[in-house]
Amino acid sequence: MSDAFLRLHDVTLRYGRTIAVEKLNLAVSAGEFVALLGPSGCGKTTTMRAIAGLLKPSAGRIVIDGADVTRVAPNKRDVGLMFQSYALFPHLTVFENVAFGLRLRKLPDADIKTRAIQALASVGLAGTEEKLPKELSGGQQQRVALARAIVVRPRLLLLDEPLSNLDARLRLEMRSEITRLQRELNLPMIYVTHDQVEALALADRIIVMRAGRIEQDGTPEVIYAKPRNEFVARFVGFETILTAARLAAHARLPGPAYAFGWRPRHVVVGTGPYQGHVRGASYLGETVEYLIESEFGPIKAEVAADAPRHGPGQAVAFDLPFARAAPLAADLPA
Amino acid sequence: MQHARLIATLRRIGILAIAVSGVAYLAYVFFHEPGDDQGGDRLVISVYGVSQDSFRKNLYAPFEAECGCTLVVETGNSAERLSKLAARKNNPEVDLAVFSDFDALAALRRGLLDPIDVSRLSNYNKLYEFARDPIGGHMAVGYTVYATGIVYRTDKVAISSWRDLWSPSLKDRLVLPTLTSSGGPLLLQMLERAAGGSDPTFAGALAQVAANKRSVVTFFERSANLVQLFQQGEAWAAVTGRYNLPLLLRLNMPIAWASPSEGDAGGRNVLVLIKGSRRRALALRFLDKWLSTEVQTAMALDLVDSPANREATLPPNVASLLTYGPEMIERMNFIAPAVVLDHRAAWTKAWNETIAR
Amino acid sequence: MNARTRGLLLLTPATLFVFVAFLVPLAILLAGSFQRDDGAIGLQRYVEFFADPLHQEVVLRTLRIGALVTLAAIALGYVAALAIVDLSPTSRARLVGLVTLPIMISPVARTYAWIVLLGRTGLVNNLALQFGLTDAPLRFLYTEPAVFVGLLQLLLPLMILSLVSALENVPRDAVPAARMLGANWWVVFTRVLLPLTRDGLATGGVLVFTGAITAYITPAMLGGAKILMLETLLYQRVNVTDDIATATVITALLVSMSILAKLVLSRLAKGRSK
Amino acid sequence: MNGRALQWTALGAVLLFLLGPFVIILAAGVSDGETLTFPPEGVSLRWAASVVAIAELRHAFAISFALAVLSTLGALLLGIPAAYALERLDPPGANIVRAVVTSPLVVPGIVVGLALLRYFVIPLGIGVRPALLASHIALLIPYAVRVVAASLRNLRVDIEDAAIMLGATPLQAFFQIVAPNIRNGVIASFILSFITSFNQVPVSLFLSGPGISTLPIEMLARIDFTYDPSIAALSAMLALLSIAIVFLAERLLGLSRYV
Repeated sequence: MSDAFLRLHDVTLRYGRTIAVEKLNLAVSAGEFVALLGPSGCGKTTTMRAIAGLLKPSAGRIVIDGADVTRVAPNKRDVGLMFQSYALFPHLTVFENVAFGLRLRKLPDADIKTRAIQALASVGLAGTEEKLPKELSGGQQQRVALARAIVVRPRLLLLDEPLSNLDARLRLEMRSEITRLQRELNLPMIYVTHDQVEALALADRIIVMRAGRIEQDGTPEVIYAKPRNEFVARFVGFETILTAARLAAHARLPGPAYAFGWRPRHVVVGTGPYQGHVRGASYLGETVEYLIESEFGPIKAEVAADAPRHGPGQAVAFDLPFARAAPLAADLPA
Repeated sequence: MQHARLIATLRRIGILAIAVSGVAYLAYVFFHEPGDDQGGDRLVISVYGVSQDSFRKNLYAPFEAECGCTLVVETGNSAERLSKLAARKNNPEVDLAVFSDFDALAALRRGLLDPIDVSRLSNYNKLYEFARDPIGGHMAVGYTVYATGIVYRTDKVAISSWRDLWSPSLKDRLVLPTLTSSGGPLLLQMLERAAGGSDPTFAGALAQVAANKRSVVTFFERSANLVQLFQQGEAWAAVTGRYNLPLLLRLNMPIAWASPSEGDAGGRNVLVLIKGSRRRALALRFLDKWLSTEVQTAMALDLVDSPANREATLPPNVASLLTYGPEMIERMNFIAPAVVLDHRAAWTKAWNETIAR
Repeated sequence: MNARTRGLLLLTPATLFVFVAFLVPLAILLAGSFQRDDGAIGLQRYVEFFADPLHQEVVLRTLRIGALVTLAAIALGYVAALAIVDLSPTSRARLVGLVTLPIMISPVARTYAWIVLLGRTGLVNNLALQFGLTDAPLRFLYTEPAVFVGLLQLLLPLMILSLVSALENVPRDAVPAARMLGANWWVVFTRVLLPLTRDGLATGGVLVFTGAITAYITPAMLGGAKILMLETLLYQRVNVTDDIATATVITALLVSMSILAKLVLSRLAKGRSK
Repeated sequence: MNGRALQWTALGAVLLFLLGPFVIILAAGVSDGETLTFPPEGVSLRWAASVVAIAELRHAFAISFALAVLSTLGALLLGIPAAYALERLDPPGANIVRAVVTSPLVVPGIVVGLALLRYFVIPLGIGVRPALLASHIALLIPYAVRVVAASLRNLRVDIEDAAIMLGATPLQAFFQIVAPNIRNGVIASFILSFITSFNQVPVSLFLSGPGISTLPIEMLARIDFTYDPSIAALSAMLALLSIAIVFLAERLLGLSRYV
């Protein structure tokens, strides 16, 4: 960890008297793509803005490339930031938007031109140089913002929910675009999102945050398969979570844990030791989703559509196989 | 590309230069005191706003040519200018002012005036008696006199006494000066006299006005919207200074100056020197010029001010429009400035209680 | 330097300027109204002010004219604003421009026009005579109605503009929806439009009322010394009779009337829309 | 008559009431007659020419114009930073400051003139000209702050952050990114302030002095002793000037959005 490119030491941020981020420690190595994942208000954007320098931590240190930048102004940090709203300059053409950072660096006109045009080409926007931002579609504006952020070759790129304003198809497209660029530039990136799918698809490492603290830090595989606690489990799609205390009355537990969680498709329906009633069934095409009322409370299950179907009100047997369950620790107090 | 940037920068500098010099020019216009560039002295005078064109032609321009100085003129009615003078008492802007005799006395009582060294005035001995020492102590010199009387539409009413103002045919057509204007006390004085009284509290006169206040279109503060009132048909009769008569006659309406049996009230305007003025010699020189026979005659010929200088001679057609000649001046009832000042507060109180409301 | 410090730094020049060149002098003037002749603090000046029947009348007249102008502006304002928002966006902008015009023109010029119009030989009287509405020319100048008309013309645009922007925010379907439910125009107005435009009405009301009680030129030119309002009385007291004591009281009255109007109307707008 | 026709008639009547007097002034101003009447007696521009020929009026016009430009610039210079701070930087006591800075809007002009004359100009020994300028700046600051703040409110906050992240200093971000985008608001506020100052009477009534009188004051004084159409001609010219400015502004920027 000592070779980390970016380090946050016990960083705390306050808005007035409320604490947004508390004693956060974080390390990102060179070339790494890290996703900050969490619900709104968890402190992920605050953390990112602190790294950018737009917010000043009330305590702690931020170190980039071995230098303490805690007191360095944002425009001196050489960190790129791509905004959720794109934040394009409405009065400047696409070219001038991209060239803005280069002009501030007082590069010769010829270099500015080459680099800006190259950056625009690399995001697939060659030929739009003379347009104004408002003449572009949302996806195109997004690409301009990306080009503008990378053209100055920052040593670290921060992305603040960059895809949340796009429709589903464009989002997929941009996702692969960002991955490609990250690999090409070998640029460390921190990507803030509340969408677990995005985080899983993009990041080398995911940091799940809640209430200003880190809940879990791990590879996408680990986060997806082995959430540490109930909060992380729910956030990555474990919809049925039962405490060990509750389960112990009905089953032999495989090991010590505070609770166990199952994804809907890991719940077996039609056969099994437990009984319940179908309260709702939704046909989703490939699968059918059931809401089963049981002695454990409501259970969410998802089974293949070609399996025998159960109508609302029917009694049904089900199983919660421990082989597929994730053992969970108790939540930290919020 | 570098070239284009240079041109853009130059253009920006050019636009900036034009803007800055434009603003600088406006700042110059605004802060520039008239006369600064001529190198000579400036003399600041505070006068009534009426007939400034004539004054410029007959008095200001010739004086500026003689003295090589610049005249800065502040205009306004007597009371307004007096209150500004009082406000700036410790740092006076004005060197010489013109007031009605009682406003001049008010200024004197507020410590705003310096005495006039009349021995240095070459025209002093040509003045009528009324103009020589109107408020005492040689604190002022009169430059004009005006009868305050009644103008009326001869096609609508007949006027032979101040009491005729209350005739029913003038209902809603009568315009009177308000108490706070120079004409106010003069009006009350004549009404009091017409009623046979001589009580300086003017109780009888105030009662007359109060009883007939519904007849009055408006009590004017500035004499000259009188012209408009006649022209618009709002007024058939008005009490005013004779200096308004020429303006009114230009309306081509059957308008005449009444000769009421009680005579007319006499009003005087005077010149005063402001205490603390730094240009005393120049002010005296200007004052003397104003009193000179040529200026007094010229102003009279323009039908602006009746002369206070006995040597100003006027042709009959002009004389008939002004307050001119010993007999006419004899006929006028002057009111002592001190009487006005001593009673004005009481008059105002009574006026507000019974008339203004 | 953090943002708040920077903010303070940027605010300071304007705030300081307004303080020194406006608020402090005003505060001293206002404080003077509570000073007794012997120098102590007291309400003597107010007592003396209101003891004068002329002053009572002027205060009442000021309030009366202010209220009447505001009411008339509301009535005419709705009529005009409803018609304007009915238009296509281009003609709406054009009409809003026309309504804005008078605000930009010198009040002296505007009021002068009324002198020409309302005189006994003016256009209004000529028309009235021609159509036999009256036998003899009527006197309008130097009357309360003249001041009322002048002020209404001066201030009506402010009301129309406030109401137009309020009406623009009313959902387009609100009126047809109410009509579909069988409401007549009066019900639509009182139950739908009025509640939805209450904010604009309050804003416009404050502007018009405050404008009417603090206008100087119009009452001075159309009312004269006989139809005094607080502003013209103040001018007279200061510049003609040099009576600062009375002037301080009038100042306090005018400022508190403006503030009170603002408080009352904005409370009304908030309180009822809950 | 149906509801719609009634509505149009009413709107027409209101417009006639608002704009009719200008037509009258215009007509009276081009009258060839000797006295002020409507309808005019013949058409002539001689009264307009006579007004232009009066040196005092020309001087008063120059003073008014210069005063309006200088006080507007002063108010913008003070007001833009204040508006920016209020909208962006969340300074302590922002609400109080907002009330303070916009307070000249609710105080009658006569009172402002009187208060400034007695307790600002005279005690501090300020000359007539600087005093007049300072009073106009104080009067105009609210317009500058309000209009500029409104256009800042319509501008996304994050474009400044974006510029800073690209290496701009806060000043560069303001002048290169914020300023071009609030330009229209600033121009609107300029025009509004200019016209307000140019037409201002009550404050100037107290603060004008020897050698320095503004055009509306000069005009007000002349109305009292002029009965020919010259003042109508002057009024008409001023009205046309205002209309021209507003028309240009409306054309270029849609000024009415800011009023």
